[in-house]
Amino acid sequence: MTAVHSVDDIPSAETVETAVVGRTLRQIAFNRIKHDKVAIACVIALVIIILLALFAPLICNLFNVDPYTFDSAAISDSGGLPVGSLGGVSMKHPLGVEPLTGRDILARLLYGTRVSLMIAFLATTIVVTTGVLIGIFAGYSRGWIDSILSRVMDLTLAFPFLLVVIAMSPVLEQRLASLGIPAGNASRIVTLVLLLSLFGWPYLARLIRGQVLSMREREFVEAATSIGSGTSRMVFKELLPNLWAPILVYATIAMPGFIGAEAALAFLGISVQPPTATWGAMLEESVGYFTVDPFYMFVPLTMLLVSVLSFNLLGDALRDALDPKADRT
Amino acid sequence: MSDVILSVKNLSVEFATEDGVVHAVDNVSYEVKRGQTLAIVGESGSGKSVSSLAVMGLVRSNNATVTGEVHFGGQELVGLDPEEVRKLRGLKMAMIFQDPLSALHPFYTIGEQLIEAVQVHEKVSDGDARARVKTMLDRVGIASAEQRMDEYPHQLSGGMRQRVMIAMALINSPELLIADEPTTALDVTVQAQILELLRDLQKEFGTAIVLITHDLGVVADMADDVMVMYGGQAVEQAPVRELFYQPQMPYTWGLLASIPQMHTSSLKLDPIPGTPPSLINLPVGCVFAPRCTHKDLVAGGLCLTTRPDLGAVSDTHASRCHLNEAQRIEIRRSRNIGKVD
Amino acid sequence: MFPYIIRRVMLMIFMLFVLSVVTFLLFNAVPTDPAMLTCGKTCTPQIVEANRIRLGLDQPLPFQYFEWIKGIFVGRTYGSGTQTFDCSAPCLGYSFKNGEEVTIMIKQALPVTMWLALGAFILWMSFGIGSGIYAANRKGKWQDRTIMAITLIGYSLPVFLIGLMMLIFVIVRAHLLPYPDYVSPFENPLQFLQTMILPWISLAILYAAYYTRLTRSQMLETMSEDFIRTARAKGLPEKRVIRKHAFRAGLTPIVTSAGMDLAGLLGGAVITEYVFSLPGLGRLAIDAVKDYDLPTITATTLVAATFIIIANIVVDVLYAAIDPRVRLS
Amino acid sequence: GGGSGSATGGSKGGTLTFLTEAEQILHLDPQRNYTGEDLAFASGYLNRTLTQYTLSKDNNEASKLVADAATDTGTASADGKSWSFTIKDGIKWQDGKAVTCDDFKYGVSRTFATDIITDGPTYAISMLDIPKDAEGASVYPGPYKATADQQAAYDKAVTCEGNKITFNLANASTDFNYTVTLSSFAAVRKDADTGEKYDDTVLSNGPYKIESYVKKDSMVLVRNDQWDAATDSFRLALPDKIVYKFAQPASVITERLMADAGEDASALSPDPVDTTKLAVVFSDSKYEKRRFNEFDPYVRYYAINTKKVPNVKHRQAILACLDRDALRKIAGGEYAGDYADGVVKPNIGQDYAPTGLWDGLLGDKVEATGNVDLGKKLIADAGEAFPNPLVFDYGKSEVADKAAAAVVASEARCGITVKPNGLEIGGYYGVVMDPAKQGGMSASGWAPDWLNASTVLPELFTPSGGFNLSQYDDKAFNDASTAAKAITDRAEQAKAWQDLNKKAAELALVVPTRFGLEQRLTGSKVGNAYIWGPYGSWPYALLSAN
Amino acid sequence: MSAPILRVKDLQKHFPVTSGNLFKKQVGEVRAVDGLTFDVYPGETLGLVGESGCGKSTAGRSMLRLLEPTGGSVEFDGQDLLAMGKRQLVSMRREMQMIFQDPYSSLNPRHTIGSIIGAPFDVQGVKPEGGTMKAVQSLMERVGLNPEHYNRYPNEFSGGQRQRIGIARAIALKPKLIVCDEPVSALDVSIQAQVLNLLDDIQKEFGIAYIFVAHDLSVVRHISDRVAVMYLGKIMELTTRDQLYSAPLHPYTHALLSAVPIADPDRERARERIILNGDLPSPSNPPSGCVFSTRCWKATDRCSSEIPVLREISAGHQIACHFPEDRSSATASSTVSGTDFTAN
Ligand SMILES: Nc1ncnc2c1ncn2[C@@H]1O[C@H](COP(=O)(O)OP(=O)(O)OP(=O)(O)O)[C@@H](O)[C@H]1O
Ligand SMILES: Nc1ncnc2c1ncn2[C@@H]1O[C@H](COP(=O)(O)OP(=O)(O)OP(=O)(O)O)[C@@H](O)[C@H]1O
Ligand SMILES: [Mg+2]
Ligand SMILES: [Mg+2]
Repeated sequence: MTAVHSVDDIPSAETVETAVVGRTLRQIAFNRIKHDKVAIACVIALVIIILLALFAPLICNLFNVDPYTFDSAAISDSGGLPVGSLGGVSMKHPLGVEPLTGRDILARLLYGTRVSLMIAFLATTIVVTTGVLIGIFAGYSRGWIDSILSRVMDLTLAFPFLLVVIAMSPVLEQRLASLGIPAGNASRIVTLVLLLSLFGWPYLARLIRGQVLSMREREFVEAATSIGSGTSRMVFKELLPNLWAPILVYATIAMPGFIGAEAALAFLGISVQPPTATWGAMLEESVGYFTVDPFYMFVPLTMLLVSVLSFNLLGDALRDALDPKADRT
Repeated sequence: MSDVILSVKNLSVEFATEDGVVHAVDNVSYEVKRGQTLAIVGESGSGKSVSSLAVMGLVRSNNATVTGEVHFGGQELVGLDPEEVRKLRGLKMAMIFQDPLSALHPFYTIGEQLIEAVQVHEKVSDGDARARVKTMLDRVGIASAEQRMDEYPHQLSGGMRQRVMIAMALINSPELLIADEPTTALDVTVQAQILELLRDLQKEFGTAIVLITHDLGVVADMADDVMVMYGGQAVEQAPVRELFYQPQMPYTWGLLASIPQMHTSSLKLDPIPGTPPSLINLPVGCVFAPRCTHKDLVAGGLCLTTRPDLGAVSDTHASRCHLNEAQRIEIRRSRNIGKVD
Repeated sequence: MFPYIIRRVMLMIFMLFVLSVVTFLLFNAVPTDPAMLTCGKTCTPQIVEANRIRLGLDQPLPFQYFEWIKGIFVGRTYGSGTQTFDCSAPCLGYSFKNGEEVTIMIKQALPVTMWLALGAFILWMSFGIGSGIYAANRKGKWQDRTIMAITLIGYSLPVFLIGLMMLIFVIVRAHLLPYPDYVSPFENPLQFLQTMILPWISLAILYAAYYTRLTRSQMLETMSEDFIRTARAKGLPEKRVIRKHAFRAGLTPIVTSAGMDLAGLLGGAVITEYVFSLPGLGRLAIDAVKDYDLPTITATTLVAATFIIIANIVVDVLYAAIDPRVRLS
Repeated sequence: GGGSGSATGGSKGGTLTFLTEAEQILHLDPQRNYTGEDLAFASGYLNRTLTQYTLSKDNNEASKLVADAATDTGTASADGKSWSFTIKDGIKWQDGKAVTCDDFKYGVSRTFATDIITDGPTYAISMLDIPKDAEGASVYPGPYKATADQQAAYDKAVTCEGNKITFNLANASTDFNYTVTLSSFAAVRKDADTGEKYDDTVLSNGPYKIESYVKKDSMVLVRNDQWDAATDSFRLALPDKIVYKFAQPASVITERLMADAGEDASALSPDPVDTTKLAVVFSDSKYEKRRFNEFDPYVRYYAINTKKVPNVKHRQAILACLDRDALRKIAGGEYAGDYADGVVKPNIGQDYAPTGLWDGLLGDKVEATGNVDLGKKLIADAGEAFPNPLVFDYGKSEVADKAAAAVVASEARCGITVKPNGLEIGGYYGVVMDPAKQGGMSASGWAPDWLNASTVLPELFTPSGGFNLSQYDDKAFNDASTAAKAITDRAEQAKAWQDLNKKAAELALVVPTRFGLEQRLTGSKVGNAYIWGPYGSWPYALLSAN
Repeated sequence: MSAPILRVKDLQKHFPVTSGNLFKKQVGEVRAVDGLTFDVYPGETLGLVGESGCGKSTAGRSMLRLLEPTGGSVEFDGQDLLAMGKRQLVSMRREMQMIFQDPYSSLNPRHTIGSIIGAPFDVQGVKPEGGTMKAVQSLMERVGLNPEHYNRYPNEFSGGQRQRIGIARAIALKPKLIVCDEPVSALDVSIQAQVLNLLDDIQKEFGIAYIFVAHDLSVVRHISDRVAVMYLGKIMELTTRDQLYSAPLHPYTHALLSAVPIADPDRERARERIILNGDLPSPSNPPSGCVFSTRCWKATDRCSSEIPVLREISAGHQIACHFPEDRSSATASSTVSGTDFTAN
C-alpha cells in the first residue's frame, strides 16, 4: 500500500532548524566585516576622525588654541617660517603653526576637518538621495520618462565639471544671497555642495537605474503587483531595500571622492573662503612649503590619506561582504 | 582491468569556508569502464558536480582540499603536475556542463571556441581545424554547420548550444566524458534528441560516460551503472536495473517514490520529508537518518549514532544502511518500491 | 551600424545644441559685465559702453546666441568702422580678454591636451589592467594587498601634490629631466617626451588606481563564470584562460570607463596642465572662467562636451564590437 | 659677481631666459603698456622712447634722464606749454624702414582710442592741448574713427617738422620730458598698426624682434639686424636670444633659480622670490651673489572709500585698529618692506618727508599691532555709529586672503565688521574702479610714473586723477594739488607735496600699509643684474646671459 | 456544472521588438501568446503544458492582467477583467492569485517571511480576525512552515520551503483562482512531491481553481483535471487528463508524451520514442500555417499554408490539427523502439 503522506509529514520545525543554517545577508555581511581586520581599522579611524571633527571646539579649548588667532611670536620675522623644529611644534601649538601667520595647525586641522567632512557628507547625502530616487524612478517607469531622465543624465555628464563649477560658484552664491543666505562661508559651502551634487547624481542614478531595470524582471516585483501593490509601496518597500548594497558601497566611495574634489577645487582657489580652513586649502598652501617646512604638509596630508583610504577600503570591504558570490568558486 | 578507464578511490573534497568546513565529497569510490555509462544521481548539493570537477582537476578555489586517488587510463591524477593534468583535459577526458549558455564564452563564435579546443592539443592548421570542427558539428546534428560556426552562442537555441558543448567535448575523441546534467536546462523533446545523440556517439567512439542527473527517467534510459549520492557520500551503487528494481537504501526509495509516474496512476506522491543536511555539520550517524522514516526499525538508535559502511549487497551492488535484508524487503513491499519477488 | 551612427550623431548634434544654449545662458548669468573686462585699469563708463557696442554685447541674448551660432557655420565680422576684422568659420567667437580668435586658441591648446591625455591614458591603462589582473590572480595574498594599497594611496593623493612633488624631486632636485617645456612631438620628439613624461605619470597615478580595482574586480567576477571552467576543461593553459577568456569577458565596463575618462581628460586636465605649465585646453578654460571670458568659456565647454558625447558613441560602438550580444540597431 | 657687475660688464652671446608666473606680457603694445616691469622690458628690447632714465644701481643717478630716440632730453618752450624733441637719424624699424617723427606722432595718437587702446597711461589725453567735451572726454577719439575735424585738433597739438616733434600742452609742465619716458609716447607705424592685435605683434625698433609669442607658453626674441648700436647709447643688447617662459608655477620658478642647473644659470624672473623660500634664499650664503632685496617703487595701501566712510574719525579709527604687524608678517616679515606712513615713498627723493602718521597724527601713538583704545575712542568721538559692515575689496591670492583675515580680525577689535570681498585679479579693477561696485575699502598699490609726487598725490586723491579709489573730492585739496603742480621751483614744489602727503595721511584717505621691498634671484651666469629704481625692475637693456 | 470562474477568449499577447534610442520604433513583435480560448471551473485544475518559451508564463500573466493583453477577452467571475479600472483591478486581485515560477526570485530577499505572507492583508486593507500576525502564522502552519520563523528571511529557507511561502502568500486571501506558474520545476524530485501534495490538499480544502503551468508532463498528469498543450503561443490540444494521456490526437502531444523518460529501465528502454527534428522556431518569426508544421512528421503543404483552428473533435476534446491521429492503438501494435520520426 502506498503510505499517505499528508501535510503533517512535512518536516517539523526542529529539522528545519538544524537543516538550514541560514542567515540574512545583513548578518553575513556584519559577520564578514567583523572578521575583516582592515575594515575594523577603517571604521575605527573614521570614527576617530568624525569625533575629532564633532568635538573640535572642545579639543581646541583643551589645548587652548583656536584656528584664527595670529601668533606673531611663533614665526620668525624674516620669511615668516615657524620658530622651532617640526613646523613649530610646541606645548602651545601641538601640531605647530602655519608659516606667515602663526595660526595653530591643530585647531585649523580640526576645524578644517569639520568643513571638509561636512561638504563631503552633505554632497554625498544629496547625491545619494537624488541619485537613488531618480534612478529608481527612471528604471521603474521605463518608457518616455526613463528616456528623458536618461538624456538628462547624459547631458549633465557631458558638462565639463570643473569649468562649470568654477564659473557657476559666483552665480550661485549671488542667487543664494537673494534667497537670504548671505555671501560668506555658509553660502560657499552650500554652493559647493550643490554643485558637487549637481554633477554627482547622474552616476549613481545610472547605476541604480540599471539595477532597477534588472530587478524589475525579478518575480518578486511581479508578485507585489499580483497582490495589488501601488507604485509607492513598490518603490519604497519592494525595490529600495534591495538597493542598499550598491548604495552603501557607492556612498563610501563617493565620500572620499568629494573630499578629494574639495582639495582640487581649493587648489584652483574656489573652495571655501579664507580664513576658514579645509583639508584641501591647507594642503594647497602647504605644498609650497614642502621644502622648507615639510611638517606643515604632513599633517593635513596624513588626515586626507587616512580618511580617503579608510573610506575606500571600507567601501571595498562592504562590497566584498555584501557580495553573495564572494568566496565561492 | 584494462577495461576500466577511470577509477576513483576514497575521493574527498573539502571547502574551508567562514562558516566551517564543507565536506562536499566524502570518501567516494567508483569505476567506469570504456564504452559504459555511470550515472550519478542525488539531491541538489549532494556533491555530484564537485566530485566530477575533482576528477577533471577543476576544483580550483583557494579554500579547497582534494584527497584520495583518481586513476585515469593508468595515471594517478591527484598530486600530478597540474600542467600534465591540463594536457589530459579536453584531449583524453572532457566535460559537458549543466547550463550551455553560461558555459560558452559569449564573446567568441562557436567556431572560434571549437577550433581553440582542437588547436590547444594539436598543431593543426586553421583550415584543418575548421574542417574537423565542421565535421563534428555535422555529427552532433547541427544543420548548416559552416554558417553556424560564425555565429555566437546567444544566436543558437538551447538545444543547439548543448550540442555545441557536446561537440566541443568530443572533438578530440576523449576516452572519458563527464556530462553534468546535460539536459536539465532543456525541455523534454530536445532532451530526447540530446540523449539519443550521446548514445550514438558513445557507440561510435567507445567513450566512457559519467552522467550526472537528478532525472531518474534519464538514468533509466542511459545508465549501465548508477551511483546515488547523499550528503557528499555515495549511499548506493549498483547496475541500473538492480538499482531500480532492488533498491537497498531508504533515500533511494524516497527518490523513486517521489517521481510522479506518467504511466502509473498513483494519486498521492510519497515525498521524502525534510531538507538535505548541511554539509558542514553532517550528522554523526547515517547522513540520511534525520529524514529517514525507517530509522526506528533499527535497534538502539544505531542510525543516529553510527554511520553505516557502504556494505556490499552483491558483487556489483553496495549500499549504506543499517536495515537488514528482511526489513528492506518488507518496507519495499509495503511501499511498493522496485520489483519485489 | 551606419544608420545607427547617423542616428547617434544626430542625437549628438541635438545634445550639443541643448548644451550650447545651457552654457550660453549659464555664463551669461555671471554677474560680471564682460564689457568692463575689456577696458582695464583706466576705465570709464563711456569706454565700457563703447566696448559693449563694439562687441555686440548690447544686443539681446537670443540675438547674441544666434550670431555666435552663425559664426560657427559661416563666420562673422567683429567691430565696426575701420577697426573690423573677420573671424572665419568655424568661428567660435572672439576673446576680448586675449584679443584672439577662440578658434585659434583652441587649435593651439587642443594638441597639447590631446597628447597629454593620450599618453597618460596608455600608461594608466597598461598599468591598471596589468596590475589588476595580477592582483586578481593573487587575491588575498600579499601581492594583491600591496598593489591595492599602493594604487589607493596614489588615488588618494591630490593630483597637484603628486605633480609638484615629482617636479621638485625628479627635476629640480635630481635633475633627471629638463624642465617641462612643451613642443610638438613632430618638432622635437625628445624634448616632447621629456616634458610629457612626468605629467603622464602623475595623471596615470591618479587613474591607475581605479583601473586596477576595476580590472581586479572584473577579473574576479569573470573568473567565476562557467565559461572559464569550460575553457579550463578544454585544457587551455591558465595564461590563455586569463587573457583570452576572462579578460575579454570583463572588458566592457573597463572600456566604458576608459572612454569616459579619456574624453573627460581631452576636455582639459586642468590641474596637471597648471602644475606642468602645459598650454592645454584645461588651462585655457579655467583662465577664461577666471577672466569671465565668455566666448572662450562657451567654446571650451562645448569642445569638452563634444568629446564626452563622441566618447559615448565610440564606447557604444566598441561595446558592440566586444560583445556580440549587443546590437546597435 | 654676476649681479653686481658694472653697467658695461657681462659678455655678448647666449640665451637669457625669463621665467614668470604670468601668462603673457600684460601689454606689449606701447600705448597700452603701463606696468613697471613690462615697460622696462619692452623699452629695453623692443621699442625706443624719446627719453629714458639712466641705467644705474644708484637711485639718484637713475632718476636722471638720458636721450634715447631723441637727440637730447627735450626742449621746453619758455612758458613750459610746448616741448620738442628731435629724432635721431638711423633708427630703423625691424623691416628696415626709418623711424620717423610721424611714427611717434601716430603712436601717441593711439592713446586716444580708449575703447581699443585700454590699460595704458592717459597723460597724452590729459596733458595735450586738445579741447574736451562737456563730460571731460577729449574731442579726439583716436586715429581709428576720427573725422577730419577731430584729426585736425590732434594735428594741432602734436606737430612734426622734419625730425622734430613738438607737443603742445594745455597746461605748463616742467617735467614733460619725464612723461615721454613712458612707452605710450613711443612710435607706432601707421601701416603696421593692427589695432587690438598690435599687442601681440609689435613692430620692433629696438635691438631685438619677436620671433614667436604664444601666450601661456613662451615668447622668443632674436636680434633685430636693423638695429644700429651706433644710434643707441642706452642698450647693450648682450644676449643673442631672449626667451620668456610664461605660466610657470611660482614655487617652481624659485626652486629652479635656486637649483641654478644647466640653462637655468642664465635664467631670472621678473617675479619676486616665492615667499616660502625667502628664509632659505636669504640665509644661505651660496645665493649671496645673486639675490637682491630692494625697495620697489610701490606703496601698498588700502584706499578708504570716502563716499562710504565719510566721517574722518571713522577712517582714522580704521587706521588705528589695523594690525599692520600681522599684515607685514604675512607678506614676508622683514622682506615685505617697511611700515608706510603715507602714499609717497622715500625713494622718490625730495618729495618725501615723514608724515608722523603713526606717531601722534591720529591723536596718539599707534603701534604696529594697532592701538585699539585709540580706535574705539575715535569711533566714539565720531558722533555716529560706524557704517558696518565695511566691505573690503582685494584681489584674491593666497597671501591676500590671509591678509584679509588679519584685517578682519584686527578691525573686529574696535567693533568694525570687515566683510572681505576677494575678487579674481582679472576683474579686480573693473569692480573697484566702478563707484557703483566698489566697497568701503579697496586694496591697491601705486608707484609714481616718474620721480615726482605729481604722479602720486593728484592721481590718487583728486577727481581728475586716474586712480582716485578714495573717491575723494575736496575743493581745497584739489586746488592745492593743482597749485603744487604748477610750481616751477623743484624744492618749493617738494615742500608742497610733503604737506599734501601729510594732509592726506591725516585725513585717512588710505591706510598706508607698506613701502614695498622686493626680493629677487637670478641664475649665476646672469650679468649686470640689479634692481633698477625707476621701474623697480631689472635693467633689461644691460642684462647678459654669460 | 457551475459557471466557469474564468473564461478566456482569443487571448493574445504580443511583445513589441523595438529599436532606437530617443525615439523608439517598433520593428517587429514576438507573438508570445497568440489566441488562447478556454474556460476554468471552480475547484478544477487546468494544466498548461508545452516546451519552454512557448508562452505559458505569458499566458498566465495576461490572464491575471499582470501583463496587459494585446487582444482577446478575459472574464473573471462573470466580470470583464480587461475593462476594469486600476482601482477595481486591485480589489479584484483578492480573488485571483499567482504562484511564481522561481521560488528564489519571487520572494523579496529583504522582507521577512512574515511580511511577505502578510503583504496581501496589508495591501488589500484586510484586517483578519486576531490580527495579521496571527493569520500569517496560521497560514504558515497550514503550508507546513514553522510559525516561529515569522521573522526570518527567505534566504534562510530551502527551495521547497520558499515555494511554500509563495503558496501561503497566494492563499492568504482565499482567492477563487490561483495561477501556478511552474511551481515545482525548480525543485528537486523529493521536494517537488511535497509541494504537489500540499497544493492538492489546499485545493480540496478551499475549492480553489488552479491553472497549473508546467512543462513536465508527469507532474501535470498528477495534478490536473484537464490539460491544454501549447506550442508557440497557441493551444494545440485541450482535453481531460485521461483522454490526453491515453488517447492524444495531436502529433505534438504524441511527441511530447513520448519524450518523457520513464524511471524504469526496462520500460524506458522498450519505449517507443518520437525524436523531433530541429528546435522551437522563434516566436518573433513563426512558421506560416500550422506553427508545428516545421517539426511535424505528418506535415503537408496544407499545413504550411493553412492555419488549423482549434475545434472540438469529440465532447470536451479540442484540437488544432489538420491530421489528428489516434495512435493509442498504433502504440500497442508497434514494438519498435527509438523510431526516428523526422519531418523531412
Ligand atoms: N567553493 C566552494 N566553497 C564552499 N562550498 C562549496 C564550494 N563549491 C561547492 N560547494 C558546496 O559543495 C556542495 C556540493 O556541491 P555540488 O555542486 O557538487 O552539488 P550537486 O550535487 O552538483 O548539486 P546540483 O544538483 O544542485 O548541481 C554544495 O553544498 C555546495 O554548496
Ligand atoms: N517582456 C517580454 N518582452 C519580449 N518578449 C518576451 C517578454 N516576455 C516573454 N517574452 C517572450 O515570449 C515568449 C514566451 O515566453 P514565456 O515566458 O511565456 O514562456 P514559457 O512558456 O513560460 O517558458 P518557460 O517554460 O521557459 O517558463 C518567449 O519567446 C519569450 O522570449
Ligand atoms: Mg551540480
Ligand atoms: Mg515560464
